Amino acid sequence: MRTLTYLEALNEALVEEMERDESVFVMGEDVTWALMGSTAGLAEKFGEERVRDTPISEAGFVGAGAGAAMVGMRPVVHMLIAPFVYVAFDQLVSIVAKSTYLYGGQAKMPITLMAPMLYGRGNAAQHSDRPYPALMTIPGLKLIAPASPADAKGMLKAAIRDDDPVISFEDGGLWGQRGEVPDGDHVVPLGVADVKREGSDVTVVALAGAVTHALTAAEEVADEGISVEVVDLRSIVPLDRGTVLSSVAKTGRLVVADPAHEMGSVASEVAAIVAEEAFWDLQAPISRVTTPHTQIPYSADLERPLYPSADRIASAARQLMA
Amino acid sequence: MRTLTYLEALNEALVEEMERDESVFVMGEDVTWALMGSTAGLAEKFGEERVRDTPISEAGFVGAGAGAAMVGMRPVVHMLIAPFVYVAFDQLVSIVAKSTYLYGGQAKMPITLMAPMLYGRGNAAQHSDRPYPALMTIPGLKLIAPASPADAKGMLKAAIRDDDPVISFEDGGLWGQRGEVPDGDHVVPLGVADVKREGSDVTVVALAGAVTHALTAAEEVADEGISVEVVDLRSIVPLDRGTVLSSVAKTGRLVVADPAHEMGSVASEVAAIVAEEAFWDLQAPISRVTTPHTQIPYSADLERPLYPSADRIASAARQLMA
Amino acid sequence: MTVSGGDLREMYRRMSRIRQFEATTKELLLKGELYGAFHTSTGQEASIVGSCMALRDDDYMVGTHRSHGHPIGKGAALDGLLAELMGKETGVNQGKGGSMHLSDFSVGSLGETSIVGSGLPVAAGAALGSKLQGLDRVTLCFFGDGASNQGTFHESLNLAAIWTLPAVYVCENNGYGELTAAHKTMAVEHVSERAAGYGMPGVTVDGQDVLAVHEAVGEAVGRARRGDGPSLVETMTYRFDNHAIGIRIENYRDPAEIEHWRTQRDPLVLFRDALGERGIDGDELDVIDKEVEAELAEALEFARSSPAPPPEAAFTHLFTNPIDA
Amino acid sequence: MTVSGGDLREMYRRMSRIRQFEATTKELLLKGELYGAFHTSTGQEASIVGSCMALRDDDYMVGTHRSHGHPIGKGAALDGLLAELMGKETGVNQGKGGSMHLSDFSVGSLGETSIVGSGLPVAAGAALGSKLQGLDRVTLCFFGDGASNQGTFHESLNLAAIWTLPAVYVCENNGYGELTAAHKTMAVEHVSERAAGYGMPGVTVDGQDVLAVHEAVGEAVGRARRGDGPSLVETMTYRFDNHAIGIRIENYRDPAEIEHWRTQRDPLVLFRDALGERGIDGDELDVIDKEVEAELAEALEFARSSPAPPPEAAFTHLFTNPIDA
Ligand SMILES: Cc1ncc(C[n+]2csc(CCOP(=O)(O)OP(=O)(O)O)c2C)c(N)n1
Ligand SMILES: Cc1ncc(C[n+]2csc(CCOP(=O)(O)OP(=O)(O)O)c2C)c(N)n1
Ligand SMILES: [Mg+2]
Ligand SMILES: [Mg+2]
Repeated sequence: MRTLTYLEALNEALVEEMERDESVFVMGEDVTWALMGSTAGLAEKFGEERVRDTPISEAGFVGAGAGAAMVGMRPVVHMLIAPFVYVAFDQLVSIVAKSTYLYGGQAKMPITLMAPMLYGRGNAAQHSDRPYPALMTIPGLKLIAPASPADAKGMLKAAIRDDDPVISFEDGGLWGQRGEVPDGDHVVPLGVADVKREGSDVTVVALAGAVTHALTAAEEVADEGISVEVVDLRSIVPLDRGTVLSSVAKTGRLVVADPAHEMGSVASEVAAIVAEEAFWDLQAPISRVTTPHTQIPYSADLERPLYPSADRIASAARQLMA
Repeated sequence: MRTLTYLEALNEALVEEMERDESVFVMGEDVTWALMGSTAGLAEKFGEERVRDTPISEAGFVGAGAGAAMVGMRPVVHMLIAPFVYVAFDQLVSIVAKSTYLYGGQAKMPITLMAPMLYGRGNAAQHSDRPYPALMTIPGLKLIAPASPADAKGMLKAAIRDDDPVISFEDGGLWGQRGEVPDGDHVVPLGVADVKREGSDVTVVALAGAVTHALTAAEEVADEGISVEVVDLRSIVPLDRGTVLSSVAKTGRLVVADPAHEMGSVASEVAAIVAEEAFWDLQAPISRVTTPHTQIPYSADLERPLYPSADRIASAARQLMA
Repeated sequence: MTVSGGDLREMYRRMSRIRQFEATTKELLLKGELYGAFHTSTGQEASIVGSCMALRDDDYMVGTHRSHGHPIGKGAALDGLLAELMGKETGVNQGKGGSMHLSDFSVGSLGETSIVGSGLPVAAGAALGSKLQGLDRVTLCFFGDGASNQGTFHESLNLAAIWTLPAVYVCENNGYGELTAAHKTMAVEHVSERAAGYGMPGVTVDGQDVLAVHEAVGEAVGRARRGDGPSLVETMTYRFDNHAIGIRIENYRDPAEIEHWRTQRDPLVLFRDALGERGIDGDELDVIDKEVEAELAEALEFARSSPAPPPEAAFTHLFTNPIDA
Repeated sequence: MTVSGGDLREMYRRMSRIRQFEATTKELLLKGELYGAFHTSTGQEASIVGSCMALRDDDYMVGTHRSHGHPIGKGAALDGLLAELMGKETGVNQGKGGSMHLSDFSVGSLGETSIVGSGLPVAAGAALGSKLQGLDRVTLCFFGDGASNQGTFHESLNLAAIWTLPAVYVCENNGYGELTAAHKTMAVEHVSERAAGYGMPGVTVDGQDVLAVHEAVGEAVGRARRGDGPSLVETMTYRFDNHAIGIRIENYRDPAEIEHWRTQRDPLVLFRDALGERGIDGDELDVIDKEVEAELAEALEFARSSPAPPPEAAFTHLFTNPIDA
């Protein structure tokens, strides 16, 4: 197996899928220049018809992606930075998510959106959003958040091949992370969580950048005799209840670590599912480690403590064992 | 006390606040014609400068409301139907919700949005949304969903006077409901839930149209010896944790009834809060009565069973007592 | 552009289909057999049919909340449309879309969408898709005067222009967006004046004259098909009914104005006159009307006797490829 | 429009402030003392200052992600701006906004917003507010060539036009939106050509000539203040730095093009020449430059010695009126 960075893994997925299937094309702001890294070299390789810079018209080009998908193409629409999905929100909700159902199955919507989340970098409130919770409320969208190079590649490939709309949230904090990526046509199925570390005392269900922190926290508390199981959710919709529930059945304790703001977070959803379906397994309250319900400030001193960290996850685990 | 319909109560609130404060004005599509009822007679009374029909430009006029608010006006922006907030989503998130914080308190944002939800009427997937869960994920917005004529009037008045953005979700199913409305300057504070019925066995936290169903369900199971306490959440953000937690402390059992789709619903958020903060009070799993994670179909036969009903709430309560 | 006799008759037939479909469904709605937000195309038949008949069968069309007329114009059968309005399993959308979304993909009707302005980007995308596929298909997009004030109008026409897409944007300017007059929502007289900002041709035609519409749209379609890029065509038309059936507010339109359009500018009457001048006489058109009447009666029978969708149908088509999780 | 000698000197001073502020902050960023997405206004000083000096102090201004120059142009003091870039409590935004949002409400700078196109509706609303308040204030809105392809551009200009709002829309056309050339994202040569679609005047001026900008914007401001409605002014300008400091991709612009603008079209050099012709000589301007240098040094000292915001500050200003719940 080779070692790739998260960004290189995304790039490989794009190259391979574009080579495999002529109907795949990429569009977005400055994709030919690969401003966000993952589209590097695509324009040179596949030409500017299939790798297409767009005007700054998010609603327009997301909707155009939907239209192209409806006539048989497989667009990959790069959103540049995740919060710009808000500009295209109605197209995502009313067209991308709803067309298959609204037209009684006449429309297929094989579109993939790439949405890098650049929080924790002094970009302030408008640029630091992690907008998957808002989109989770919209039936008809599949949402993923791969947290390793292997998943980044394998899940993006699965997304592009899927006949439904998939939004792939990249945690910018992971872009530089290196990891082993299986050779060959590495595809990771959507909707399946991954137990990244086994344990018996506390389940930490983690998402996106919080997965790394959860693994660090698990190491930290292992020395104290607390055995943490880390479940990387990977897929937000569909959400793999089975894996979460079996882990909680084993440990009886749950921490959910999610970089989103707490209200309406994936952490809240996972907590609700477990409180509903695995209540009798629980030996302690559920604990959410999230970003508080405030804006993201510019000041680095103010911003840093807001997000889930290994420390916050570790102390949540400790508290459940107390 | 007089008896008013929900729509009449909204109308009174608008008239009174416009009379009280010159900086209040109303805009939206066809507000002078009062297509949605609540703005009836305003144009005649206050003129077309202060009651202003807009083009079909939701992003434009929501943003214009924000700009007017920033220079000292108190706009009431009528969204016609709630799902049209998606069209204006970025303006709501990036400008309306974030400006006060982003500019370090230099900007005030006293804007009110009125957002009627017209579900259950054969309007199909694009027109039937109950979009408060998506907006709950956005710090900086206050969200309310009054479920009685008195609250409709009192909370809308509080919203207009509040210095922060408030989105008022009207449940169209309640428009015709009649109820007593206190005379005089009836203002209901934001952020305070209301115990609409006291009980000792099961807490039903309900929202919007589900409140009526919860009250009916409570009657139904009372005959069977189950005593239900109905908490009308009224305010989604801020969410009155105190009232919810004390009710659960008393009953030990929780049903949350919310017309939203389940994933990321207010029901999920309330469940997560209780599983986190009142775990030791709980004697049974938490139960969510929501709309499943599918689209809203046109066919009346398909649509009707999807929403929370008195029957579904009653059987959830029964199950927790079993 | 000369139109063959056969095509003239087909134009009339489609216009008659729309007119009769709307008359019947409106009646059913008022009687309570149908429901939902119901926007009829009565009065706008020439604009629809003149536009659609300028397309090939394999061309695409995108539409609006005022969805009944468009698929009929594009050649859809009436039975699936009526069954859809009844929420039946045999409806074109399997009972899931209803009045604002009648869409028959088998005739290239890609989707009527009820969020005002939301179809314009989709049309640009369908045109882009055809271009990337090396097909010479054209995508026609209907939208209203009201929709022309949405940001999506701007973004979509711009995208279509810079990418030289085979798209034709047809603005059905019926003078109102709901109850608000078009002249109160824009500071230019014609939507077509906005085309210049995108470097594309923009024309305004009499939307009650099916042949004028057909000619203008035909030219735009030819341009698009040749690879010369998109155009904007504005058809000046009028809806004979209120914005939606059941709205009780009527005072936003001058009764004399309504009367004038209904009596002087009825597109079917005008077309019958034009056809008469071309030697197709009224008797022949009456026969077509009768045939359509029979077709509609059969469609109604089909729709009424069709089954309601099974309860599980509420959950299918959420995804094409559902994943158990 | 004749400009007084005092105003000419003030124009030069503000341009010098922007130029020196950007040089200093860029250096601090490259040294790691500053952070965040950092878009400088270097090269665009004439467009900013010519526009802002056409406003009264109590007029409003709305801006963009390229936020450093605008408030300086409108008259903001440098200390609060620098402290903001350092994330300090004394920053204009109390350390919460940073590089893309430098906004000093005390000089009518209503908010620089970094979502491209998001400021245009806000400006229409501020203008509407002033109109409803019976005040004769004008709102000026800066936006880029790239932003002109957003739907909000269309909706905002239309709103401003139909409501005859006292708004002036100034497009800073620097030829690029990030790395993509403007001519690839629109099919017309000039953004100003789009004004006709809203029934408002649209002009294009040399954005490197501060007096030309001042004249064109001044006319638009006068029109707005008289109640005659909004205008669109496009200033042709250029940014001397990359889109944001730290972006390493450079090959999207021809080096000769950059060289040409830097050496032949520097707005400060051009203005010095123009001032020379008007009898204000270089020595006097050098003194102004020195004064600005001293001002900036003091501002830097102020910013550096200012305290960081306390941890609780992360939670304040979420609401003006927080409610305990
Ligand atoms: C985004 C959005 N805003 C508002 C509405 C409500 N609405 C439905 S139809 C309509 C008027 C549309 O006017 P126009 O585009 O001229 O089409 P027409 O109805 O005249 O055919 C409005 C405002 C909507 N469906 N979507
Ligand atoms: C809605 C949105 N899309 C994309 C971006 C990323 N972005 C930041 S600046 C910029 C280019 C803006 O171009 P222009 O409007 O010409 O302004 P300039 O940077 O040239 O001053 C882009 C695409 C953004 N901030 N917001
Ligand atoms: Mg219309
Ligand atoms: Mg630019």
